[in-house]
Amino acid sequence: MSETYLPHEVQYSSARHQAESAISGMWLFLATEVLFFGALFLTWIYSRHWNQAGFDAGAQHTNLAIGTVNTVILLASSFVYSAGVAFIEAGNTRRLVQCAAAAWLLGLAFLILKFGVEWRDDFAKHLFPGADFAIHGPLGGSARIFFEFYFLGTALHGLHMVGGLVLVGWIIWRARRAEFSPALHTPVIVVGLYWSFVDIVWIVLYPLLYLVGRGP
Amino acid sequence: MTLRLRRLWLALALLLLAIEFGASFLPMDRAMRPLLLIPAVLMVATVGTVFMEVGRGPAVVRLFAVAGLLWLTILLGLGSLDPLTRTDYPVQSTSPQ
Amino acid sequence: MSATAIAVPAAEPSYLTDGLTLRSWLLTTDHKRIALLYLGTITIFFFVGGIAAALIRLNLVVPEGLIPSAETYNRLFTMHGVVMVWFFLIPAVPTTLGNFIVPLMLGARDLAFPRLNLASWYLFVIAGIVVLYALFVGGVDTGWTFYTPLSTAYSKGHVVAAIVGVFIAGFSSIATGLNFIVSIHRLRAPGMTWYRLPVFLWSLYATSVILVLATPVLAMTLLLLSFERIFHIGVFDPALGGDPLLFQHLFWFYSHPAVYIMILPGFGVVSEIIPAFSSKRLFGYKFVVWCSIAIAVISFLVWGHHMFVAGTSLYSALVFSILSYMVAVPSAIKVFNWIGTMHKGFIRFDAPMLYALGFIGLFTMGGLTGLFVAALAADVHLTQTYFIVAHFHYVMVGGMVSAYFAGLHYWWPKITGRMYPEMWGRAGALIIFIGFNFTFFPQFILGYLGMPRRYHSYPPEFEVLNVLSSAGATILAVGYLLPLAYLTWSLFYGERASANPWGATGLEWRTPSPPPTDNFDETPVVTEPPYNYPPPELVQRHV
Amino acid sequence: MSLWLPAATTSAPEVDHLIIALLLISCAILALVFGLILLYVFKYRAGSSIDRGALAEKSWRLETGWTVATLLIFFGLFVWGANLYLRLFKPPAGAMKIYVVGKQWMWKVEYPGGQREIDALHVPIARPVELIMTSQDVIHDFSIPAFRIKHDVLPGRYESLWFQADRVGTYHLFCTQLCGTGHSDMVGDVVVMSNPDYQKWLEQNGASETLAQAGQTLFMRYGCSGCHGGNGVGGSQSVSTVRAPALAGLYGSPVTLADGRIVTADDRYIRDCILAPQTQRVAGYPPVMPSFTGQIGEEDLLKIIAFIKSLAPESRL
Repeated sequence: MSETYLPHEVQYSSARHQAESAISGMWLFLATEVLFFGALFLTWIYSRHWNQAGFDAGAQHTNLAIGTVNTVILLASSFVYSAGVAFIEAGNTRRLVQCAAAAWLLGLAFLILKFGVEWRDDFAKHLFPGADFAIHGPLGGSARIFFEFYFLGTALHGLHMVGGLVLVGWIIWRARRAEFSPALHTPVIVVGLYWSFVDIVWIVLYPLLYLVGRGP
Repeated sequence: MTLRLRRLWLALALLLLAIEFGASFLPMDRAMRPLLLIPAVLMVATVGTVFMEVGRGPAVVRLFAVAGLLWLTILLGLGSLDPLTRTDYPVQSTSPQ
Repeated sequence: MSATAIAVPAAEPSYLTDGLTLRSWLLTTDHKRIALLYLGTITIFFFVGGIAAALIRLNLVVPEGLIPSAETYNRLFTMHGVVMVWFFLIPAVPTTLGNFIVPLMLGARDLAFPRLNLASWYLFVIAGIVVLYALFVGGVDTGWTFYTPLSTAYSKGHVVAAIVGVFIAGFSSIATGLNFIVSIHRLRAPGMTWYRLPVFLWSLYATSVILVLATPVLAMTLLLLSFERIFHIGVFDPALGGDPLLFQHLFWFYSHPAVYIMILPGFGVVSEIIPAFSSKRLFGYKFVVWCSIAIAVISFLVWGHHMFVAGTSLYSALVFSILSYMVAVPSAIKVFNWIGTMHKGFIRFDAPMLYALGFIGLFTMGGLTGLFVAALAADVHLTQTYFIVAHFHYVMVGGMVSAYFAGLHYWWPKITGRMYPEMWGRAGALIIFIGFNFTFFPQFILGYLGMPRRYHSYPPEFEVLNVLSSAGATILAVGYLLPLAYLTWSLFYGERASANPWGATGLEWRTPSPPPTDNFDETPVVTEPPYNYPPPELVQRHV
Repeated sequence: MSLWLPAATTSAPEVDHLIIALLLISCAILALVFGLILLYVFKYRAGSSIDRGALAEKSWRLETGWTVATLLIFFGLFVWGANLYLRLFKPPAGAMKIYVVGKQWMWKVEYPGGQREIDALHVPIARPVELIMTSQDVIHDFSIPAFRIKHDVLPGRYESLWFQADRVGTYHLFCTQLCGTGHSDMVGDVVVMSNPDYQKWLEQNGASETLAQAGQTLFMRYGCSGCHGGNGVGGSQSVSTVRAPALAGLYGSPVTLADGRIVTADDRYIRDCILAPQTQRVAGYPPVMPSFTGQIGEEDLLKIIAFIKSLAPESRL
């Protein structure tokens, strides 16, 4: 291997040393993200615990179809990106670009479905917990809390998605300039970790928002 | 990992999603419904091990992943201990006035 | 801090003389320069918080309060708390001493992510500006704890701006912690096995674990808090269906471990200094190491002890009480190990050692009073009184700030290449120790007698003790101004320092003072355990 | 300046004993730590030529020794503190009830006989007293240092705190949870009186109507009687057009809710029923009761609850 001759920063002994450190750093960052969303999940536990009936009543108004399709989309996106990582390791830059582009488009599809269609519907149905909130009656207050959680959770996840799209876009741009090789492609892996993590957050949010509160 | 094997894992994740989706239509007690999260946890495990390849790279990667999950457990476990056990002593009623 | 004044004529330019432009400082990725940027910033915040503290003590000289408005008083103690906690105590040791020393101790040329390190300083400065804006222009009167629903629905201050500042500072913390953890895992010099790591590194590792895993919870909590304040979402406010105790749980999930973010680096500093000035191996190295890690883990299991009278479930109070006792065990073990280190040593009383001894004494008192408030029934009486104020000041100011000064004096020759005037250093340590006890000991009694904290005015029978405390605060203030004066003086007129003025072990002493930009000419190789001071019987023969 | 605080309840000396024990243990450890430091600092100062001998190499025995010793002491302290804590917060049956509402920045106290006062609490000696506390705005904390007790007072729920005073006198009452600008003005006096004095005080401050009577007036005014019947005898078709549960005899009795839970109808339950009826719906009744959240203040709530309690059969009162 000629990897000792690859460029690396002064504090590392080799490019491989640097690459593994960068990957470890990303994992640690994702651990902080776990705790960040963890606090949100604890909020869900509390909110549901104290307002169970209304909280679940709110969940009935979510759009199960879009939510499920979006979960499929994100799983597929995470899959196809990881295939791209495997391609660059085999030296196939062209397939990496294709895979990353597919992942990027799937991510965009998620955002369009989520915010362009689903949120717009929700607003049209006055499900946004504003002055004209649609759910009245005895359970209205608790249902409002559900939708506060819904909008907050999806918005935070959406922001992470946007960040991910920017990063994946950057990878596509660099890959098209042939900057990655089997020996040097750390950014591809690091961005992939983040992209899959955003998927993981959604996998947890999906039952919390769409399934648990939905009675048969 | 071959692309073919990777596809199989995706299929498994989608199967789990289908199970989760289907199970949500079963009549279930409200207190039991959070069990729907079990397939979700398995999906998370799939994404983590297959797409993120937690098994590859230096050992410290596993350490960080486990640490994140362990601390999440602490937060959710000890955090929900209070509301789940918050029994208020009933304000007693027998008093000769 | 002027770089030109510290120019050292050396064969190789030191990091201080390697580029003298403003740009070379503001865009540096050298961990040593970033440490100095942090040092300057943190000193400013220390004195901002200190001025607020002085005004608080001034107000309490008379029972009715010298400051005419209770509102102003509330803003002052909020400012004191927010600035001291997030802009001094938490970042102090990690970002200054840690940034400077960690790579040197590891035998590395820099931290793992140098640009992230610089970014964390910029985030910190931005956060500081936002918080100072909120505190000075609008004022916040919720206390540093931001309890709901006071902070969300009733306070009229600039709560959101203050929260945004703390939120940004949190990212700076996370970046620092992440950098340290990855560096310690990945950048150890050849031969530097885990059990050869100096305890300072172990402590910063444990600190970073907390920084990295607790801070994100605070971030989400503050986010929810500002959403509740702006959009009235019903997460915390019972009037909207929320639970105010959820806020307290989330807040203390971060803020209790944060106490250990403050004190663990102090443990590390003291574990370096005691062996160095006793010329003896650290007693029970492995115990000290694993106690640091144990503290980092257990500190996450005890937050509920802040809420024994808050209305949580009694069961959870029991669980949190016993866990709180558990976290005291490793701290106690450490104290005994430091004392064991001094046994049969050759103890020298240079300023760092005096600060370190002050740390042990004050921290022990802080820790022991912690037992009072971990005992459930005693806590009911003592919590939310001046007893608590005294308790955590003993730990954080008596303990952590003493350790910070100890470390600053210990590594000052390495950082600046200059020695400070030794006699002044010793005088400073002594004045701080006396002034501190004078200020805070009376507060234990005040607390037992029932004086509540955060009171602008108080019943006249508490006056004598309050006056005593305020009088002590003036001594303490002198004690803190003194190092500022003589350390600054030493930058220009101090004697030049040798590479290892204390005769200490550790890789940082094997490179010139101040170190060259790349730290080491050759990557050092470690062949011996840490603190490999010769055994006493050998030293004895030389005496 | 007194360095000792009066202990004016039956449990206060017990808390003091715990604190004294902690103090003694702390002093012993402190003496050990400071003693050893001073000893070593003197004996092993660099200039001293005392023979240091060889180093003791194995330290694990010593380490385990002091670890186990600390653990044992700590566990003892935990059990002591926890046991007392549970008793401090478990009100005895038959305690006399006094209602406390905290608001920025005053304490409002209401007695069963209808007496009311602000920033003062009058209690008789040698009788268990239970405070039922709630807040109208932010979190406050009701603290009486001489009684060694305190508890946060939260909005939206009742907290209880009990004590049995055994020393006549006037003691401080503090709010110890930061509640805004006037936090340090939210103080008052707790007056412990002998029983005859207390009776006299009650009479002198006698209200025109008791808490329950005032509650009855409100019961009519808020329209509760429309469904629940004039005297809370309850709602059946013969009384009104709407079927609503009878309230007479409700207090203290078990209630089966629509979701199958069985709860005891205590103060908290009745409060929740008024403010959030849908969450506490009684089995067999339609969910028609509106929520009164935001329409009835905390003090009026206390009166209405007192009225409903007064409808309990004599045996339960």
